[in-house]
Amino acid sequence: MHSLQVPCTKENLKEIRYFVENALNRYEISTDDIYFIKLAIDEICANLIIHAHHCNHEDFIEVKIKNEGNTFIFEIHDQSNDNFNLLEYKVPDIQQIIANKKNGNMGLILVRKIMDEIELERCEGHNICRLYKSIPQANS
Amino acid sequence: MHSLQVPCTKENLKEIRYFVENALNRYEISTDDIYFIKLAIDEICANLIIHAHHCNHEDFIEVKIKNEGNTFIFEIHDQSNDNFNLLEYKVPDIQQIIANKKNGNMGLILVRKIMDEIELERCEGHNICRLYKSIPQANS
Amino acid sequence: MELLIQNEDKFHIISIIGDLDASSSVIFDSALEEAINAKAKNILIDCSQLDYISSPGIGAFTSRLEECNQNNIQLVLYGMSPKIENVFKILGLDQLIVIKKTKEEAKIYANDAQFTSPLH
Amino acid sequence: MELLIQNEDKFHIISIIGDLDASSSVIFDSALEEAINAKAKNILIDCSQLDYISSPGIGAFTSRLEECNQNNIQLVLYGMSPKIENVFKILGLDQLIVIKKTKEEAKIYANDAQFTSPLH
Ligand SMILES: Nc1ncnc2c1ncn2[C@@H]1O[C@H](COP(=O)(O)OP(=O)(O)O)[C@@H](O)[C@H]1O
Ligand SMILES: Nc1ncnc2c1ncn2[C@@H]1O[C@H](COP(=O)(O)OP(=O)(O)O)[C@@H](O)[C@H]1O
Repeated sequence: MHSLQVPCTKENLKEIRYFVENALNRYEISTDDIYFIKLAIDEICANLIIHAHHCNHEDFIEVKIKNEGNTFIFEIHDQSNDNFNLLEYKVPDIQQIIANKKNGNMGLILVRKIMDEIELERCEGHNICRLYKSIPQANS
Repeated sequence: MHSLQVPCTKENLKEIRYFVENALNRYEISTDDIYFIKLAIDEICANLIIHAHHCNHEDFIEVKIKNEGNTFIFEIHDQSNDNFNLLEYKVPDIQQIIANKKNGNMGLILVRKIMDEIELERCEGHNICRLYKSIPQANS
Repeated sequence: MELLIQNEDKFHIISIIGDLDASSSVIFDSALEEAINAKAKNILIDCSQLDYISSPGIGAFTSRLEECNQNNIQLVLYGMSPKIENVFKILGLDQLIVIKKTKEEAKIYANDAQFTSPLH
Repeated sequence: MELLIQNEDKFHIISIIGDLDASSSVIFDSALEEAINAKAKNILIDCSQLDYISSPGIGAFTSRLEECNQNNIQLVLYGMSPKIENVFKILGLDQLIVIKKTKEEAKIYANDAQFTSPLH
């Protein structure tokens, strides 16, 4: 299992992406798939850093990467108390976002389109967001 | 605390260096100091990966970075059973290494020169190599 | 990320170098806002050195689409890699944002569009 | 890491691009061995694009110093950044390995050394 823990600052998103890319590089995953996976994890982490931790560098976020056969499991761990429910959140449509003229609301659309499954686990102030992606041709 | 866990392969050394650099970048540490610290950690990790884990990608190595004031503590965790004792090891001198004509034996010379202190901890198959470096001007 | 801002004739060109993510998009966002406020009529975004884009980077464009359309400002992106174009595509934005292959094509498009009355 | 190998007159030049670490030093090591086996008399190592070096990279040089000296092979490193030169310095290797600022200086040194009888 690969794992990375960094403080909740936006500057660490690049490090998270580098970590994900490096972890996936030794599998036979197309660079297009790697790009999309990096993107989905970046979006989830950016949301946690910004909305749940308000960029507090004393808080931490951890990304773990596991694989079971050709299914990759990406876990994002954090310890915030906010009760945003990613699974119940209804993503807006793109025309609505444009009419709205605000920069936002596209991250979770991307996550939903990229990942096969999203799972949330909460346990005593410890939150896990689990993303599943199956890559048929991936071989270590 | 920053931490990174990767499989024991030499290809992951670059990721470890990137991680260390990113973790130190937000402090006021000169790029020269960052280079040397990256180097010392790289040398310890390379030794563990090569000599203790024989590049077995099913084994893992973890790097943790903490700081207490201006002292940085770098912990390298692994789970090998080899009984090499870094602290008792006497480094050879450079003339001897050159006469020897083999590529090796310079890593630990560098670690000793760069780091202020080295500490080993072993506990039920879990090893920690702790490196201390104090950087007077470092401020977060 | 770094930005390179140049004016070629009537074209205001912003080149994005590196990664446009939640951390760097703030700077890009203001550069784009500034160009619009300065009444640039043809804003070309050079994406040939853009390595990565995530939603706040894309949002910088979508949040200003209406304003650009209303003020007859031509906002044209060019030179992006297929990977990055894919991100616009899965959001369906390739139909709403003008994306061209080369700087030349971008300039020709902006020129033509400027002189045909906009539909909006 | 990438290697670029070029011959300029009697100079065999190996340019190292990127990081020379425990992972990549194996390839560099064989490139250096090959140059020696091919009886190159002036081996210049272009370090101007070398971003990082750790002990196995340095060991590629030290392990062949004796052989080079005995066979009157001039091994000259040039163009390295101060950071990388520091690594050679803290090992005391700046006294034992020839390090020059520019390719020109490296060539002049190799040329002169080739025609003065070596001390070893
Ligand atoms: N982890 C989170 N904690 C609290 N709120 C969140 C979280 N993730 C998302 N949100 C809310 O959901 C909205 C949509 O998220 P997203 O689609 O990623 O767009 P963006 O974050 O760019 O606005 C956010 O604006 C925010 O209000
Ligand atoms: N973690 C380790 N486990 C077993 N042996 C080790 C370990 N670290 C170092 N050694 C031994 O100490 C020697 C010196 O290490 P070092 O100075 O780093 O040079 P190198 O590893 O390049 O030979 C190694 O060659 C190896 O025999």
